[in-house]
Amino acid sequence: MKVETTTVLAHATYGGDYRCLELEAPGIAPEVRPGQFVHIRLPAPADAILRRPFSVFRADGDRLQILYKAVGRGTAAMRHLQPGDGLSILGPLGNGFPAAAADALPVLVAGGYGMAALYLQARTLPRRGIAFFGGAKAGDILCVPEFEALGWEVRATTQDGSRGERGLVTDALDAWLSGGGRDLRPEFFACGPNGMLRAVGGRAEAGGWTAWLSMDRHMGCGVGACLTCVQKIRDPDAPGGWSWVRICREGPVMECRTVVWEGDE
Amino acid sequence: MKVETTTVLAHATYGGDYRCLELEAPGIAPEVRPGQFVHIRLPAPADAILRRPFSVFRADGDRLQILYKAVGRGTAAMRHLQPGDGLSILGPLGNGFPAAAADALPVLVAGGYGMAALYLQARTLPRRGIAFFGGAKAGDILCVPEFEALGWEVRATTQDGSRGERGLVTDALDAWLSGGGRDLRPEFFACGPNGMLRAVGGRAEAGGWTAWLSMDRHMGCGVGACLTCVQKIRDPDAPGGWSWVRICREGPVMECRTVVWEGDE
Amino acid sequence: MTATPDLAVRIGSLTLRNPVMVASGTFGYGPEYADLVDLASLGAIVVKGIRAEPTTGNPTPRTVETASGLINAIGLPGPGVDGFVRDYLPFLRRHDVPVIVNIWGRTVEEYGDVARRLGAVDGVHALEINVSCPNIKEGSKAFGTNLESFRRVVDLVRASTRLPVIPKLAPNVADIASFARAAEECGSDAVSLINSIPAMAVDIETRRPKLGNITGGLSGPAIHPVAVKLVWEAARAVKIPVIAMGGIRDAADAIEFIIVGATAVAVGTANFVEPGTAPAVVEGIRSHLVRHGLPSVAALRGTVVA
Amino acid sequence: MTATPDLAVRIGSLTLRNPVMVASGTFGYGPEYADLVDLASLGAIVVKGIRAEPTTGNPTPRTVETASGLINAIGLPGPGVDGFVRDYLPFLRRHDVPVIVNIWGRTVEEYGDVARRLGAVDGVHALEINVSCPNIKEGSKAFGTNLESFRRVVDLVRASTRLPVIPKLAPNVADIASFARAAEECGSDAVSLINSIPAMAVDIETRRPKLGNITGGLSGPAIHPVAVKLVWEAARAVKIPVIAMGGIRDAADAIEFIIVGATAVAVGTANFVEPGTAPAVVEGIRSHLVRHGLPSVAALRGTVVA
Ligand SMILES: Cc1cc2nc3c(=O)[nH]c(=O)nc-3n(C[C@H](O)[C@H](O)[C@H](O)COP(=O)(O)OP(=O)(O)OC[C@H]3O[C@@H](n4cnc5c(N)ncnc54)[C@H](O)[C@@H]3O)c2cc1C
Ligand SMILES: Cc1cc2nc3c(=O)[nH]c(=O)nc-3n(C[C@H](O)[C@H](O)[C@H](O)COP(=O)(O)OP(=O)(O)OC[C@H]3O[C@@H](n4cnc5c(N)ncnc54)[C@H](O)[C@@H]3O)c2cc1C
Ligand SMILES: Cc1cc2nc3c(=O)[nH]c(=O)nc-3n(C[C@H](O)[C@H](O)[C@H](O)COP(=O)(O)O)c2cc1C
Ligand SMILES: Cc1cc2nc3c(=O)[nH]c(=O)nc-3n(C[C@H](O)[C@H](O)[C@H](O)COP(=O)(O)O)c2cc1C
Ligand code: FES
Ligand code: FES
Repeated sequence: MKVETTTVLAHATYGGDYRCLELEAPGIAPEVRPGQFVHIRLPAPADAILRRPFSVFRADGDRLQILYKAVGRGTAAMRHLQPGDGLSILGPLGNGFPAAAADALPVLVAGGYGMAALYLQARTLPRRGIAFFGGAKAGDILCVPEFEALGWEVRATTQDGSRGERGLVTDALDAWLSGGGRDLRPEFFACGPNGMLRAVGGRAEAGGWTAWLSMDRHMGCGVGACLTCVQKIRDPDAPGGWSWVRICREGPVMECRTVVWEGDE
Repeated sequence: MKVETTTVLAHATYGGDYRCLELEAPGIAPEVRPGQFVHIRLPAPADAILRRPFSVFRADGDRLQILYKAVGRGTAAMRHLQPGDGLSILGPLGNGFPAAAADALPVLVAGGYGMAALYLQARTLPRRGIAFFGGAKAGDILCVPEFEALGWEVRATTQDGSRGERGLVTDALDAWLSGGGRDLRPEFFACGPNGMLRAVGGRAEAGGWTAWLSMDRHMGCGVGACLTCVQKIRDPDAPGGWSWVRICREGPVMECRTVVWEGDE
Repeated sequence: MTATPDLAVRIGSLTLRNPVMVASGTFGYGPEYADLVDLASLGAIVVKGIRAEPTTGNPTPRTVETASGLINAIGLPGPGVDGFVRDYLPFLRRHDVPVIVNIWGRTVEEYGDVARRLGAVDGVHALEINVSCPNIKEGSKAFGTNLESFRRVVDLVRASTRLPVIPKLAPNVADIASFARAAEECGSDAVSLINSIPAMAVDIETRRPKLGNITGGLSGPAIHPVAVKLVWEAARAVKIPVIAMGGIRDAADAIEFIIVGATAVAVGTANFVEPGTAPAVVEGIRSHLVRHGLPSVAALRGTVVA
Repeated sequence: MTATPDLAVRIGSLTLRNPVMVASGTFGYGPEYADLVDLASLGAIVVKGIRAEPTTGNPTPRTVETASGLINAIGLPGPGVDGFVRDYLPFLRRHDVPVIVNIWGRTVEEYGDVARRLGAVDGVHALEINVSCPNIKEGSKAFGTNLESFRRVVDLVRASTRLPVIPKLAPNVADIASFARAAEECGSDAVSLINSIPAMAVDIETRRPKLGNITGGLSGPAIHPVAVKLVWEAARAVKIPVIAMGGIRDAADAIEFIIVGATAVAVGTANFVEPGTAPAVVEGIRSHLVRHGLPSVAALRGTVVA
């Protein structure tokens, strides 16, 4: 973990509403493990003081890439970054994905930037399985060529049907499971909206499989100091049967059985 | 007086540390009188909330130009403005310079952005006189070709002697005055640092001439509402013999006899 | 769905056509912004603090910019009651906008005197009692943070006028609710808050304070979250209307105040940045109400889920 | 001109090699930033608030960003005295840095208990008494804004330990000097201020507070000018050292605190932005002293021209 002033190497629209930011980060890029993230100091607006967390999409040698979408003031300002600009990042952060179970079929489930967040894991996993990508519309389905190039079968689902099946990613997953998937001993690696993670976790728990969920929580420090990003997990020894983990440090990847979901997630 | 979202037409280094910002301002530019200023809403940094005041250098048709130097965070950020960008300005503000006395020789005295602030007046004055420009170094002497093109004789002074005479602008002024200038019934129009204005005002008062000083005060609203920019003036009717004027509204141009200078100015 | 929601609000006997005022000291006495803002578009104009006599205010520098904020130490210069009535009231009377005069005094008695005299002239619609200006060295400062002197001022002003009276609360107290309740008990028609928060800045090279008055009051976006907290607490403590201010930049900031219980809001420092802020906030509130299918601004008031 | 100015400062019996600490709750218990910051470069580390028992803290969301600020409502989760001694103190003992433990309790007695137990273990160098956290619903809140309960807490802590004790003052009081003086009279070795300022933010679409705890405390650059004012007042009121915090981003902000009278400073929210802030502030202070020909940080203290 370090703070590094990186240099923007490239910055271009990527697909849909996403942009790809490529950074020269010789201190951090070589250390990144699949599922980890970096905490970026925004160049602007100056009144937005916190860093912003982003999963590492690719890390090759001294370079790393992130894929991001402008959703608020900070990410909107990031769009003005240009090659040559300096950018302070803190990382790599978080636990990352574990190695796959030897006897299971890896199944990836992703929504939104989750496709980027799973790429390094998809590249690292010893077996190629199946990847379910979901989004509202065609533009939300990212990285399909990259995953296919790695040998993954990608199944896309969109809510408006503009790409792949119409429906939710879990509809496609359910269809696959009942169409024989459950006999393949799936092990899930998922990243996306909380609702999706919870649904994937539910399927895994019901089937007795393992699901690794990369969770998204608002963050302050990113290193475990501020206790902003906490998530309830099951803890039989704790009063009430739960305790907090810090998603920035003990996460972002949690096994589904440990997670205590709250009412509206 | 209006608020207008102008468009940046051009933005380039001008000379020395100065840049020239040209704006398409059809609502404001045609209204500008010599010595007035505009109040610019900074595009960044977002935590700097106040507008910044700048004299109008040139106003032609729908266009206006300002010359500025980056001295702090706000002006540093202004340097990133690019043609096509929108920029909110408020103006024209202030009283501006009066018409010249019929029987006097106009004498301009300027330091820093004062050269820009005097240009419209130099263009408007019915007679051409002499212009004294002072700065620390050659790069601080601006707009000489523009003034010469209008028919003005420009005498430059720099503290390091890198352009014109070595010394202060008032040294050159004094030499001119004693070399016959005082017989030409000078009327001064001055803009520059407070010390220079005070010195010019002192010469004028001593000689019994008129000096119009364009003063620089920190500003809040720019329109007379906040009472930030106040300057003490002589006021025999007021208790203590002085009262405040608002430099943004009753100024920035003050006749030297009215000004009450404070200890460290 | 209501296409034209009802924006009117009442402050005592006064009805405002919309809940968006401009805050005292940030809009002069009316003429300053009249070229830029249609005064008739404002819920009310609150003029700069007025005391009995003309006053010169503090030495310069009087303001300094800070991170997302502004410290001011203007020191309440002004023309006094007579000067205000003579120089500004005729202008204001010609405009269709309720005029709230922010009043202060160096003694309790002066507050009463100012209230009595302003209550007797035509064209003043309410009085905001400034007991909380952080920039005056005399008694006034303590009036805003000491419950007893606060009551004395409000009682006397109440007794001196039939105009609606609106004590303006100081933010630097441990328990804002007790001041809001005291104001209500003394017969106030509303309370307004927050005044700027005592603050200071020093030039580290010269080691001089950046304000002539040494200290001043912080306003602007920086203080907005502090104001929201205090308005929420005050609104829960009293039944009289709460007029909220502190760091409003846009309609969202104003709506936040209304959701935590404010009846009306005032735009302050933002006037310096965008003179058109207040009318834009009115429009923003209107469209928020339409979008949420609310018939009136009153229907939004105090709806915070907490 | 002194090439190597003396940066050491004393807080009671404790000598710090430089005046720059990290503020409680913004640096964890030590290990969190150890990869990024050489702990031995810090004047002291102030760990997150500790009470007698393990505590879970507030529901999420726990922080929200505002204009140049951050509102937090973490709610003082922590491992309790035993957990801290077991899980973190061994790590801290291995580092050459003074450890100041921020303590709190739900009752006056608990403060005494925590102080007594932490005073008895090796590796704790001072206690900061947190009577001012805006995010706890129990008694603690009132301890910081009520002079009588404040005295009771400080008295008991003082009686319970021989370690230096440092009450941390609440900013939301009308008269900070009276709290600083009370701390001094009760035998405190220093006071620290400011804690975050009570604040709130509401999502206008859902009308829900943006913090699980509804309200929280504002920190960061937004509050710096408020902190400077309060530190100036506190430092003029007492002879014991004042430890200043609130919105420090860089050496200039820290130097401003020292000029108005602070003996030491603490970096808080800025740690989240730039973990290297505290060491950079140390270097910045050093070069400021050299540039101004000052032999020591003590020579800069309280030099404000006011
Ligand atoms: C571990 C992790 C990995 C992430 N990876 C990616 C990625 O690879 N690509 C991508 O586009 N986005 C990613 N995100 C989400 C990204 O952090 C947010 O989109 C971003 O913080 C929004 O900032 P903003 O200023 O534009 O939004 P604003 O809404 O203006 O931000 C206000 C505050 O809310 C926080 N915030 C807002 N949305 C989110 C969110 N979804 N998650 C966490 N904090 C949020 C911001 O960090 C900031 O503190 C990731 C989040 C986490 C926690
Ligand atoms: C009537 C008038 C006309 C001016 N015309 C010009 C011009 O034509 N060209 C030019 O380069 N500059 C001009 N200035 C000065 C210009 O306004 C400042 O350089 C600018 O405000 C600095 O902003 P900053 O954010 O870079 O500096 P910072 O120091 O970061 O600003 C902090 C605060 O101080 C104020 N401030 C700082 N320096 C000055 C200053 N010299 N005068 C007034 N306020 C200041 C800023 O407005 C801001 O409120 C003029 C000033 C006035 C009052
Ligand atoms: C320059 C300035 C002058 C002010 N003058 C007064 C005043 O005369 N009387 C008063 O009650 N409040 C005065 N205030 C406080 C404002 O009315 C308002 O309460 C405060 O600024 C918070 O709102 P804001 O953050 O929107 O500015 C003044 C504020 C500023 C910035
Ligand atoms: C996330 C967070 C947690 C905090 N936790 C504590 C705490 O446990 N005890 C305490 O006394 N202060 C706590 N504080 C307050 C800080 O120590 C400090 O007083 C305050 O944040 C002002 O400094 P800053 O503006 O530099 O952050 C916390 C602040 C933040 C931002
Ligand atoms: S973001 Fe600070 S502990 Fe996780
Ligand atoms: S800048 Fe506000 S009155 Fe002049």
